[in-house]
Amino acid sequence: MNISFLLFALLNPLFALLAAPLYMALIRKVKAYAQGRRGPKLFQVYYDLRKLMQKEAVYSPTSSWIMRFTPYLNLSTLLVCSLFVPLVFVPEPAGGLGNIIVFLYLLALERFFTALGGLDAGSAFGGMGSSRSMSLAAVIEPTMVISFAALAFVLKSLNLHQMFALTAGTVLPISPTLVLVSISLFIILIVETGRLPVDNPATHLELTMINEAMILEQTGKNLALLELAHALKQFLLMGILINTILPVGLSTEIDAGKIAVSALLFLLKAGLLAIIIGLFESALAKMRLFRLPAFYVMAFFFSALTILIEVFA
Amino acid sequence: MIDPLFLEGIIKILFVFVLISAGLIISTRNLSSVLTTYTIQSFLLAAVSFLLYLIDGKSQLLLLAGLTLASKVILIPYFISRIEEKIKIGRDLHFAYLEPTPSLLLSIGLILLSYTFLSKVFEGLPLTKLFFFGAVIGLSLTLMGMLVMFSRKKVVTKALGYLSMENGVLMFGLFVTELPFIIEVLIIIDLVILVMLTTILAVGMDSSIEEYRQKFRKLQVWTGVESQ
Amino acid sequence: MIRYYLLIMGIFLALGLIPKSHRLMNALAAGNGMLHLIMSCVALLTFDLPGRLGESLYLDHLNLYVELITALGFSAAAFYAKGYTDSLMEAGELDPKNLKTFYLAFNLLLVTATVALFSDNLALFWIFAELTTVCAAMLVAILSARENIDAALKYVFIVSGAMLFAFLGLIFLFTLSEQTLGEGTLNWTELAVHASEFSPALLLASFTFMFIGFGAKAGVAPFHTWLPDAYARAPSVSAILSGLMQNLGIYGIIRMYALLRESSAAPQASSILIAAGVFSIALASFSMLQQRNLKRLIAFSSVEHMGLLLIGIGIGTPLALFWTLFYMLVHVLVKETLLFSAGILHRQYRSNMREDMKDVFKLQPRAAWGLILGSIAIVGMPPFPLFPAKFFILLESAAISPYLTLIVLLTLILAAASFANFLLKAFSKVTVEEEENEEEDHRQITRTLAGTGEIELENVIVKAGREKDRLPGQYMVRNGMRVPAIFMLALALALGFYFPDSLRDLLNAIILELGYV
Amino acid sequence: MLEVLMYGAIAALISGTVLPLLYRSKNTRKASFGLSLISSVLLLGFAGAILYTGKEPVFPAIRYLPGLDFTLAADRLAAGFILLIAAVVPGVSIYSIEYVEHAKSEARKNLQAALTNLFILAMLMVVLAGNMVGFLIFWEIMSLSSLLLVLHDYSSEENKKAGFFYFVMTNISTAFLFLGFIILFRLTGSAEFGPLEYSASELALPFLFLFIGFGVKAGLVPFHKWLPYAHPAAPSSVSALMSGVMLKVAVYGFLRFLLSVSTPELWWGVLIITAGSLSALFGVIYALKENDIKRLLAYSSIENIGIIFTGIGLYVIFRVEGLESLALLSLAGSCFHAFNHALFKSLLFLCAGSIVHATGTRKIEAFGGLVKSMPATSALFMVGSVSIAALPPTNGFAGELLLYQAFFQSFAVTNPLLTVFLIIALSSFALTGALAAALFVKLFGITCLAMPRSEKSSLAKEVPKHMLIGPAIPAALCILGGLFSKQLLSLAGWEIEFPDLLLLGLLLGLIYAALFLIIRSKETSPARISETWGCGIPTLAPYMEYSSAGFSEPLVMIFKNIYRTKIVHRAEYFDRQESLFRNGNVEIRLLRFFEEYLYIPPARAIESFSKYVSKLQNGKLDSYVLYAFLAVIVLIIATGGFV
Repeated sequence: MNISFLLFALLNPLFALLAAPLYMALIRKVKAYAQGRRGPKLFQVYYDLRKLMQKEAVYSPTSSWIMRFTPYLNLSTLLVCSLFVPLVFVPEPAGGLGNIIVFLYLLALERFFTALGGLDAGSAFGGMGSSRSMSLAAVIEPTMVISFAALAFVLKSLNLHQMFALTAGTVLPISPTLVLVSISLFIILIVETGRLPVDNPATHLELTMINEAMILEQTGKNLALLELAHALKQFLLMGILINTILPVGLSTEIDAGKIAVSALLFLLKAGLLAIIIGLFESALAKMRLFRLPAFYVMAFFFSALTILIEVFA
Repeated sequence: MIDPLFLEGIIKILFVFVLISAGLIISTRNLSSVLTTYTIQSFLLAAVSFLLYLIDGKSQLLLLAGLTLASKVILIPYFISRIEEKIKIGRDLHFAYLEPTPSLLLSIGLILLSYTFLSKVFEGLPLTKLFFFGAVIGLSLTLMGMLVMFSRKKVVTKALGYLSMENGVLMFGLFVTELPFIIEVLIIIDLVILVMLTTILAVGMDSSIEEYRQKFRKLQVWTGVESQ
Repeated sequence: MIRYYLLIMGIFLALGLIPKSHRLMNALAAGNGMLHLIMSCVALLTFDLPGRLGESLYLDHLNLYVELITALGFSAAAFYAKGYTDSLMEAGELDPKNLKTFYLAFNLLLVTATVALFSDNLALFWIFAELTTVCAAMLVAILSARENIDAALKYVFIVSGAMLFAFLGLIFLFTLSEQTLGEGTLNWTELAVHASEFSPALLLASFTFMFIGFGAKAGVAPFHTWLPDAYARAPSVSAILSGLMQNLGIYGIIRMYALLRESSAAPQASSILIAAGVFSIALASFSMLQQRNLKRLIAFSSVEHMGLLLIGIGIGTPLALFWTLFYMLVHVLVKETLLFSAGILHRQYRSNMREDMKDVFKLQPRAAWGLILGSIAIVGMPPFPLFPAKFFILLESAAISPYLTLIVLLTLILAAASFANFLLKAFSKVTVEEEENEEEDHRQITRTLAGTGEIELENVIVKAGREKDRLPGQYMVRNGMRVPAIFMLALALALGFYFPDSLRDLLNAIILELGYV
Repeated sequence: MLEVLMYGAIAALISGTVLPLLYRSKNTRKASFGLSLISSVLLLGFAGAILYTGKEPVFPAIRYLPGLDFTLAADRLAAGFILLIAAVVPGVSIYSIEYVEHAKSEARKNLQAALTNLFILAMLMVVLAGNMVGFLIFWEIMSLSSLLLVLHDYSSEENKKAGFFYFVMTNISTAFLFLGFIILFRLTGSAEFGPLEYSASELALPFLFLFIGFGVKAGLVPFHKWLPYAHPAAPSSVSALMSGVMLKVAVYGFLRFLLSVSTPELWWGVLIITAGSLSALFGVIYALKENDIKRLLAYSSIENIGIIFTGIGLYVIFRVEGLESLALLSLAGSCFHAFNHALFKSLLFLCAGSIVHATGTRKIEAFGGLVKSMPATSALFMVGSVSIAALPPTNGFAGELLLYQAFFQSFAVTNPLLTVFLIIALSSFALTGALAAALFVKLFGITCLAMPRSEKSSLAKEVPKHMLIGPAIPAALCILGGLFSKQLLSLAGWEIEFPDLLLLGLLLGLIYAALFLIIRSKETSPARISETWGCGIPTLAPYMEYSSAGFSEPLVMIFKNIYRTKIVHRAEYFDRQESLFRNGNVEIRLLRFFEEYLYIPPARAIESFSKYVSKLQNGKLDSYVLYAFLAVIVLIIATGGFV
C-alpha cells in the first residue's frame, strides 16, 4: 500500500461523506422548483442530520439487535464502498479495493440488513417495504450486473480504479458505447436510490413507499446514520456515472492543486447530474410496482447492446 | 416279405388317420370320445411302429410297438377312464380362446408351419421322404396337442392334449431308431408317472364330489388371498 | 456307475420311509443334502476333471458346480423344513400323513437332479429333468388344497409340455449327429467335439426347441407362468426347491449354447437368448411393480434374474459367462434368504399379502431385516456380490449395443422400485407404539443386581417374564428356521467382500472346459 | 504417513458404524459420533497435506474381484472434496450427539448413529475410489445409507413417499452412471479413471449418460424433484450431510470425468450451463414460495448446485475456446462454491433442525421472534443466511465472486452467438443471486424476527449446547473462509487475481467500531422503548405482521408465469353414474410443473402398463399354455427366418 492510496483512503470517504447530503437537498430543491415551490434550504439536510444525531433512539419492544446493528453497518458499508469509487483522483490500486463486483455486493449487504431491519419491529409497513425492496432489487440485479459487466468489458478491467485510470484525462467518453452504458447506469441510479418512477422518497403513503417504509421504525441517530448512508450511496453511484461519461478533470496524480480543481469540477458535474435527476423525477409519475420490470428491461437492453457492439466491433 | 413301398403307402395313410384323430381330439366334447380317439391314435402309432419294423426289421421297433400298445392303448386309457368315472363328469363343454372350428383352421396353419419350417431345416440333408413326413406329422401333432391344452377347460382333457403331444414326439422318435432303447423305455415310464400324477391331481380340480369341497373349505388359509 | 448310485440312493430312500418321528425324517433329509454337498466337494478336490464314472456318468467342473449349488440349497432348506413343517402341521394345514410323502419327494428331487446333472447323455438329462418336475410338483401339491393342486398342475403341464419340445430338439440333434458321424449319439462329450461339423440350420433348430424346454424349466418368460403361482401357493420349502430346479434349466441352456458356439449359427442363438432375456426382465419387472403378494414378488424377481442369466449366456464371451456362473450361485443364496424370511412372515401373518402385514419390526424384526437386506442384495446393490456380477454382465452386453444395456438397466430400476415399494408399504404399518422404556427397566434391574450373585436367577426371571409378555400373536420362530437364512445371507455378504481364488479357478476351469477362450 | 491418517479415518468410521449396532446405549451413540469427529480431524490432516504439498499418497491395491483390484487414490481434486467432507462432518457429529436423542426409540437412535457413520464413510470412499467399480459400489452404499436415514420415521405416509421417490431417483442416477462408466470401460479397456484422449464424438454418449446420472444425484433441473421431498423427511443432521456433502460428491464425480477429457466440445458447456442456470433459477423461485423451512432449504440447494454447474459449464466453454486462465478461474469458482455451499447449507440445516425441534413445526408461518427466545441459534442462522445470500465478507460471496469474475471477462470469446448466450447466462446468474438474497431475508426475517407467529413459536426454548457447538463450527468456517478466501485459494494452488476480503472485512470492522465508539461517546440521552407504530392500533398482534407468503407476493406476481396455479376437483358419489354427490373438495394450488408434466405422466404410463402386464398372470392354466404356445410359434418362425 502506498502513500497515494492512503491519501485516497482518507480523502475520498471524507469528501463523499461531506458532499453527499448536499445532493439530496439539491434534487429536492430542483423538484420543488419544478412544482412551483421554493423548497427547503440547501443546507437544511445537514441541520436535520445534526438534530437527529442529538436525539435519543426509540426502539420497539419487539425489535432486536438487528435494528440497532443495521444503521452502523449500513454507514460503515457505504464508507467502505466509497473507497471503491475514485471521485476526484485515481490512486494506484491496492488490495483489490475497487473491484466492481465487490462494490455491487457491498450494496447488496446494505440492502439485506436494511430489509431485515424493516422486518424487525414487526410492523406491517416495515415488512411491506422489505418485501418490495428485495423484490425490486432482485429484478434490477440482472440489469445492474450486465451494465457493470458492459462497463468492465468496455474499460477492460474489473477494478473501478483501473477503469477510471483509463478514462481519466479524456474529456469525452473514450468509447461511444459508454453512452449506452451510461443510460443504463442512470436508470440504475434512479432505481437504487429509490427515486421516481420507482419509489417516491417524499411520501409516507403505504401504497407508494419502499425505502421509507423499511426505516419507518428507525429514530434518532440511527435514522441519521441511515439517511447518511442513503445519501452516500446516491453520491457514489453518481460518481461512477460521472466518471464514466464525463471524466474531464479526473486527476491521477497527487497534487494538491489538481485535486482541488478536480474536486470542484466534480461538485459541479454532480450538481448538473442532480438537476437532471430532479427534472427527470419531476417529469415522471410513479409507476405501478408490477410495471417496473419493463422499465428495467430498457436498461438491460442498452447494456446488452453495449457488449454486443463491443464484441462485433 | 411284403413290398416296402406298399408298406410305406400304408404308413402314409396311417399318418392321415393320426391327423384326423388329432382333429377329433380338438373338437370333441364328450370326454369318453376324446379318450377313445386318443386310444385309437396311440394304436395307430403302435401300428406305424410295427409297419416300420416290417420294413427295417429292427427288433427295437417291435418292442416299441408292444410297449406303446401296453402303455398307451391299455394302461393309460384304463386309468383315465377310471378317473373319469370317479369324478362323474362326462363332458367338457367349454372352450377357452378358440372354438372348435377356428381351432381346426388353425391346425391346418400349424401343419403348414411345420412343413415349411422342417423343409427349411432339413434342406440339404440326405433324409428319406418317410422320415420327413413323420417329422412334419410329429411336430404338428405336438403343436395341436398344445392347442388342446389351452383351448379345453377340464384338466382331464388337458392331460389328453398333453398325451397327444407326447404321441407327436414319439411319432418323430420312431424314425430315429438308433436312440438307445433304454431311453425310450424310460420316457414311457416317465410318461406314466406324469399321467398318474396329473390325473390324480385332476381329481382334485375337476371333482364335483362333496367331500373335496369340504376339504377345501377347511383349508381356507391358503385361499381367499389372491384376487384374480 | 449310475446304477450303483441309484441303488444306494434307492436304499437310502427306502430307509427314509421307515422312521415315524419327524426329527429323524428331517435329519435324514438334511443328511442327504449334506452327503451330496460333501460328495461334490470331494469330487471337485480329488477327481481328475473332466472325467467319467462308469459308462454314463460324466463329471466336469460345470456340473459339479451346479450340483454344489443345488446341494447347498437343499441342505439349508432341509434345516429350515423342520420348523416350517411343524408349524404347518400345528396350524392344520399339512396333514401329518403327508409328511412322509413330503420327505420322500424332497430326497427324490435331489437324487433325480443329481443324476440329471451328471449324465453325459442329453436324453438321460432330459428324462431326469422331467422327473425332477414330477417331484417338485408333488412338493408343491403337498398341502392338497385346491390352490396347491392347481399350482402343481400348472407346473407339470407347462414345464412338461415345453420339455416335449426339448425332446424334439434332442431328436434333431441325434439325427444331425447320425448324418454327420454315421452313428447317432447324444453324448455331450462327443457332440462337443464335433459340433463345428454340424449343419448350422439343424443345430439352431434343435437349440431352439431345447431352449423352449429348458427355458420353461428355468422359468424364462413367457414360459415362466408356473413360477409365480407355484411360489405363492406352495409352502416356502417347496418354493425353494422348485427354485433350485431353475438352475437345471440354465445348466441345459449353457451346455447347448456351448455346442452352438462352435458353429456358424451362434449369432442367431445369441439373439434368441438375449431377446428372451430382455423379454423376461421387462415382463417380470412390470409384473413386480404392482405386486402385493410377497412370494409372487420374489417369484417374478426369479424370472427377472433368469433373464439376466440368459443375457449373460447369450453374450457368449468368457467374461460374461464367468460372471453368469457366479451370478447363479449368489442368486440362489440370496433368493433362499428371501424365501426363508418370507416363510417366517407367512407363518406370522398367515398370508403373503402386503395388506396383512403390520408391526413387522415389532413382531418379526429379524425376518424383516432379512427381507430388507435380501432385497438390497437381490436388486444388485453393493456390498452384495450380485452387484459386480451385474456390472460385468452389463459391461459385456454393451459390446452388443449400449442401448441394450440401457433398456436392461431401466427395467432393473423397475424391479428395484417394486421391492422398495413393497417393503415400504408392508413394513411401515404400525399399530403398536414402540415402548422402549419397559425394556430399559428390565435392563436396569439386571444391572443393579449384577455382582450380587443372584444375577443369573434374575435373568431367568426377567427372561421368563418376557416370554410371558410376548406380544399377542407373535409367532415363535424356531432356530432351525432362522439359522439357514442368516447363514445364506452371511455367505452372500462374504462373497461380496472376498472372492476366493478357488472359486475363481473353478469358474475359469468351467469356461475352459466349455470351449470358451 | 499420509496413508496412516486415511486408514485411521476409515477405521474410525467403520468402528463408528459397528459400535452402535452392537449395544444400544447412549454411550455407544456418543462414542460413535466421537469417532466420526476423530475421523474428520484425521481427514483434515490428510487432505490438507495433499493440497499443501501436492504429494499424492500411494495406497496398495486391495484384491477384490478376479481381474479387478480395489484401488484408492487421492489426487488434488479428491483431496479438495475430502477437505469438504472433513469440514462438514465435525459440526454434524457434535450436533447429532444431542439431536439423535430425539428419535423415537432406542433402536432407531442407534441405527441412526450407525447409518450416519456409514453414510460418511461411503461418501469418503466414493471420493477416494480409484476405479469405476469401487466408485459405483460406494456410490450405491452412499445412496442406500442415506435412504435408510431418510426413512428413519418410516411410518409416516409422507416420508414413505419421499423415501420411495428418493430410491427411484437414486436408482435412475446409478443406472445412468453404470451406463456411462460401462461405455468408458469399453473404450479404455480399464476401470481406472485416467485421461480420456478420445475424440469428443466417442465421448458424447458417456458424457450425456454421466451428466444425467450425476445430475440426478446432484439435483439438477429437471431431475431435482427428489430433493424437496427427501430433505423434509430426513433428520436435519442427515439433511445437512446430504445437502452439504452428498450433492457435492455427485459434483466430484462429474468433475472427475470432465477433467479427464482432453477435448470437450462446446455444446457440452452450453448444455451444462443451461441446466445449471435453469436449476439455479427454478430452485430459488420455487424456494421463494415455499413455506416448509426444510423444503425451502432443499430448493435452495438446487439453486446452489445450479450455480456450481454453471461454473463447470463455463470451465468447459473456456477450455474449448482456449482461454485457459478463465477456465481455471471458473473451475476454482465452482469448486470453491461447492465447498462453501457445503458449509453454509449444513449450518442452515442444523439450525433449521434446532428450530424445528424447538417449535415442533416446519412451517415458516408459524415461527417468529426466535431471535429473542433462541438467540444463539438465531445468530448462527444469521451467519448462514448472510453466507448463502453471498454477502461480503463471507465465503458465499467469495465463491460467487470468482464466478462473476469469470463471467465478466467471458465476453472475450469470439463467437457472437456464444456471447449472447453468456449474457443470458450471466443475467440469470445475477437474478439468481439477488433472488437468493430476497429469499433469505424472508427466511431469517419471518423465522427469527418480530413477534412469535404461533403459540409453538412463543414457547420455543434455546437448544442444548451440543446443538449449538455443532453449527458454530461451520458458522465460524463460513466467516473465516470468506475473510481468508484469497489466502485459501493460493494455498490450494490457484494463483488468481482476487480481491483481498480480509482487508475488506477489517475495514468494515474498523469503520463499524469507530462509528460505534464515536457515536456512543457522544450519546446524551439513553434509548427509549416504545410500541411499534401500528397506524393507531394500540397493540400489535402477530396476525398483523407481514407473513411469509406476503413477503414473496411481489415476486410471485412478477414470476406469475412460473407460479401457475391449478384447480383440482375431487368428488365422491354414492353411485356409479355419479349423480348422487357424496362429498368432495376443490383445491387451488400451485402447479407443480415438473412433477405434473415430467414425472407423473411416465409414472402413470408405467403404472397402467404394469397393471396390464400383471393381468397376464391371471391364474388360468389356459392362458399360460396359450402364452407358451404363442412363444413356441414365434420361436419356430424366428428360427425358420434365421435359417
